[in-house]
Amino acid sequence: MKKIINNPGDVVPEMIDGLVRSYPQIVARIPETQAVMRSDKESMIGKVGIISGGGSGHEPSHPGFVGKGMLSAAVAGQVFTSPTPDQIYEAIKAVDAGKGVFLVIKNYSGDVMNFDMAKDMAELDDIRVKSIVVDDDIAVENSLYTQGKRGVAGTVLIHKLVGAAADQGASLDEIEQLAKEALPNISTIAVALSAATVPEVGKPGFELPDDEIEYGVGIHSEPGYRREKIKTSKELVKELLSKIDKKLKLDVTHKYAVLVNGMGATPLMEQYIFSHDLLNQLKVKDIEPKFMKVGNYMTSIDMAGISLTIFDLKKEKWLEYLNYPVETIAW
Amino acid sequence: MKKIINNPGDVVPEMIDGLVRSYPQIVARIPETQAVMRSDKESMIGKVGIISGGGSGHEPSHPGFVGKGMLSAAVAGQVFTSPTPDQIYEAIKAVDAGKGVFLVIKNYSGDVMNFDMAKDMAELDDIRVKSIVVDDDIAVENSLYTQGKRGVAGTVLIHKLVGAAADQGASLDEIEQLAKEALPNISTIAVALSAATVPEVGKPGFELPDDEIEYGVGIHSEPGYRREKIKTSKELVKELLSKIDKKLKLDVTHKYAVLVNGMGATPLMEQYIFSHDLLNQLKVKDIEPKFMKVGNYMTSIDMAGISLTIFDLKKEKWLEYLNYPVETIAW
Amino acid sequence: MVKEKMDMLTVEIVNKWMELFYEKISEKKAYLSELDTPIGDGDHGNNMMRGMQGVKDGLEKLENPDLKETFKAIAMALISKVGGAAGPLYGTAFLEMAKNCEESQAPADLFRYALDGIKKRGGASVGDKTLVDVWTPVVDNLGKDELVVEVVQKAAEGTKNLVAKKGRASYLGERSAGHLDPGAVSSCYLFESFIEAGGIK
Amino acid sequence: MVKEKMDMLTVEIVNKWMELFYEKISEKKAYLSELDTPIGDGDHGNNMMRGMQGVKDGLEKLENPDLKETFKAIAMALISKVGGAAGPLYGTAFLEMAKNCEESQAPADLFRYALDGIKKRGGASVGDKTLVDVWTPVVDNLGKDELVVEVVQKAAEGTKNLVAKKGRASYLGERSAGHLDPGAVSSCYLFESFIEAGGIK
Ligand SMILES: Nc1ncnc2c1ncn2[C@@H]1O[C@H](COP(=O)(O)OP(=O)(O)O)[C@@H](O)[C@H]1O
Ligand SMILES: Nc1ncnc2c1ncn2[C@@H]1O[C@H](COP(=O)(O)OP(=O)(O)O)[C@@H](O)[C@H]1O
Ligand SMILES: [Mg+2]
Ligand SMILES: [Mg+2]
Ligand SMILES: [Mg+2]
Ligand SMILES: [Mg+2]
Repeated sequence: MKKIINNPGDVVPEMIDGLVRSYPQIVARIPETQAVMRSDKESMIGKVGIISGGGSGHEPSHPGFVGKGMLSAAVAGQVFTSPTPDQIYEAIKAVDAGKGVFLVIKNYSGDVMNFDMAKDMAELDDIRVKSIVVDDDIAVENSLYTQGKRGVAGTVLIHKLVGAAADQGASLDEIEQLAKEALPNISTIAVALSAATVPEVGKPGFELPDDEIEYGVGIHSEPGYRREKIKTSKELVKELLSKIDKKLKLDVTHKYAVLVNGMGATPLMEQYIFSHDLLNQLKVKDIEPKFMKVGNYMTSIDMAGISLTIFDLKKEKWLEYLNYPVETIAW
Repeated sequence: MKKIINNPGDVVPEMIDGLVRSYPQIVARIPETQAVMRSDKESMIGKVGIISGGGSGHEPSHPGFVGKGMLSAAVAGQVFTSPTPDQIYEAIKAVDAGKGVFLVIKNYSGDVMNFDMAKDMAELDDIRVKSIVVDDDIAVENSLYTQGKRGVAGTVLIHKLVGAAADQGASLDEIEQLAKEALPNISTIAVALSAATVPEVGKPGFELPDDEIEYGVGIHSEPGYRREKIKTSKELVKELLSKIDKKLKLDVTHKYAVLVNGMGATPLMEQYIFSHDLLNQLKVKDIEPKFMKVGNYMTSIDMAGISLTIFDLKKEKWLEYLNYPVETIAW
Repeated sequence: MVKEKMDMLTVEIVNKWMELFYEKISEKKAYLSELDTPIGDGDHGNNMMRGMQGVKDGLEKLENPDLKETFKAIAMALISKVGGAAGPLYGTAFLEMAKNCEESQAPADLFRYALDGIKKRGGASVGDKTLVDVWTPVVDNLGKDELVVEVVQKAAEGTKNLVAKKGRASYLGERSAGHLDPGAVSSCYLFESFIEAGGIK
Repeated sequence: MVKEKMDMLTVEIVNKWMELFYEKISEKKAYLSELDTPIGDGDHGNNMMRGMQGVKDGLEKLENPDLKETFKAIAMALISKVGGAAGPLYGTAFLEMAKNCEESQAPADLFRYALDGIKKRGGASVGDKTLVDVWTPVVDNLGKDELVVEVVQKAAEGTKNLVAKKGRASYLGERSAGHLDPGAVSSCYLFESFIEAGGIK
């Protein structure tokens, strides 16, 4: 493992410290926590608070999306480990402006349980808390009998929607409604060229031979659904797009938003080439995205790979929310 | 080599295509070239045009900085290869609004010669063209008898300055003056954990053993000044900062801007930890940057490493230019 | 009668238990993370170590605590230090023991409350390849006064052939079979430590 | 007298020359990029190949060109296809030949104009470890009617021990010594092809 770090155990506090001190005009640390909130506190007055978070290692998620128009706060756990309820609870208290707080949770046992415990704690203080459990990763089949699908890059689009709605004065119930309605229209799927190395572990989550890739991996190097010889960008796009098409039934009469997301070690060069092939293959279906972003939004430390998220914009309002201006480090 | 690409020879055109089609609201391709310009042509009326460019492989540089308030156009060469004069000439013609065009060139033989040839061509059309040759990399000693220092991440700060000035209506001469004055106050130095792999070459520019790093590498995997066993982030910062201190003579009475730049494969996690250590070590000198950015701005394909740029803000105006709003993909 | 008396948990036993569990986790930290690698995210050992360091520090700070305070300190340390899935689960277990230890100090009773809390928090049932697969036979056997180390170890080993239905391992579907569940193994250490600490006669 | 006549460049010779150079570059592309790796950025072979593909395509498009049109097509292809440092340098060389070939068709004269253009464009002098170190002895020897393949090859090999003062290799300082200069080697191929094409008797 070759990384620019100090003690592997200090990765999270040092990273959060570096982030808030580099961008003091946007974010501030919530005292004695690993959570950050907006520096512009006035932007939160009279608004529903929006909190996201989860294990670290997904930078710029989630602190990079804190700021006017998007998240009110983000809580960072240890690397790939959900934050603890006390931390989340502190963030809830810090951003509540009397209108309640909305939690964006990714569907992992740990996140769900820790955020739930924090919600219980906050409710004892009479703070209204609602939440959405994001499960946009279609690599894993949904099922009543299992944990269900994982929450991955599509989470960032949920942040954007609820953040814009909150900034425009939506109520807690309206925000919950918005998230619930939008979520089933967001699908993500990824391909990995290499796995992530957790600093405290010191070696990659799995080994991929020099000429192999894996479809359907998660953002914690959870193994995917198929391993194959490396393919061209065109063929990777074909595989991922066909999965999403199966789920969303892409249709020329609909409007779509697209997020092409680098996993950490994949350069923009490759992300743009992937986007080129994606746009070509969408064009065959006569589809041209109404909104698109390409870059590192929900990473997996130093994993090489890309995820593709498509969002079926069934409501005109959703596109407006995506385009709504924000003041964050990373959107 | 494991990359998300198609034919290695098609990397640049496909990447540029993906970029412009992903962000049509910001950039457009200049027909029949590998150059992109602002889609918002009105933003250029009556203003000096600002053009940058160079070999590809430094994404988001340079097309990611095209947009209102920053570059008017960017010209992309083959990977790590200066663009050709005909392409640069087309870009000059496309953005000239009668006020002249300013070229931001990085100090490499190829770039300097190709941009010079383009300048000659444009002058035949009576377009006034001026330029700056950026040489912020202090790893290589300057000398009258050699090529001199290289242009690296500090170039992005020059883009920002001249872009803001142009947007505010500065004349070609004023812009040249601004760039000339600012340049000697910008110093950059890098450390690499691994070298870049040019797609058409298929293997890294140099091999670094699993536990070694190299100080002073350039953005084309040019070897640096010293190879060592991997160090902690603190120690890397110490080495790089001492070099910059020697050059800029950091002084508590001055104001500074800082750019911590990831080289492509280095995750934000490490960049923020590096920033944490940097801010701590600056604090010992009682220095707190007035402006800071952390992220991938001037990359070297998939190289792992970080560069540190410090800019001595001798003029208040320079800080204003850095903070001036822009509409680009990547600033 | 004597037997029943000896089964009652005391602050001393719980302290000894946590001490031994701390040692076992220190020793097996890397192994637990390794178990968490093929079917998880490779952090279970680190998570538990962080938690047990917190428990150790938390218990040292207490002055003459009663059983409830002791359990509460353990629960709070686990909840606020472990994170991930294991934190809320182990934390809830000890929180339930704290809540109920004034009513009964019998491990059979307390561990049943704990197990109910774990199941409610995580929604897992027996056979889902989680720590529930260790806690359930432990509670059942304690009820029958039959708990021995072999039972605990057999329960943990039994997770190997299961297909995960909860937690990260569930994303692997059928491919999760053939690997021990890391949470089940850490729970095995918990009960081994408990027996070694003299928790049961 | 006869000798002098035979030394005059013709469209046929230049076409043959470019054909042979194209073949040599195709063959040595990987090697040239390899030379460019320790002291450059590993692209010289690819750059030259792109350029010579352009030259080939450009020349094929011409109908009954004269010498000037031929040189101009070569120059334009090199300038617009190669990029990097090599593009402007080789491009300038042929542009200078195009500009001056109506005045003289003697290689000794034309190559001197080309060399002057290269030096002006890039600012390099003899000993700076660039293609100038091959072009200079070529021009000198042509002037003395002595050019043979060995001179060209020796000149290219002579760059090995030099410390680079121009181009990317100069960033390496002393460490640039011990490696052949890729531009010098591609120029060596250029002149080998020239001689093989019957450019000189
Ligand atoms: N919903 C659940 N119910 C019961 N136990 C669970 C559940 N989810 C996970 N576990 C247990 O937690 C263990 C993993 O813990 P850990 O690795 O610390 O957390 P994470 O999975 O968040 O990284 C699993 O081995 C399993 O025993
Ligand atoms: N200023 C210069 N003057 C003359 N020749 C130069 C100069 N700079 C570079 N060269 C030549 O160019 C060659 C490198 O060409 P190439 O690799 O194609 O371009 P780049 O260095 O831009 O990647 C060097 O080997 C050297 O011979
Ligand atoms: Mg975890
Ligand atoms: Mg080059
Ligand atoms: Mg785990
Ligand atoms: Mg080169």
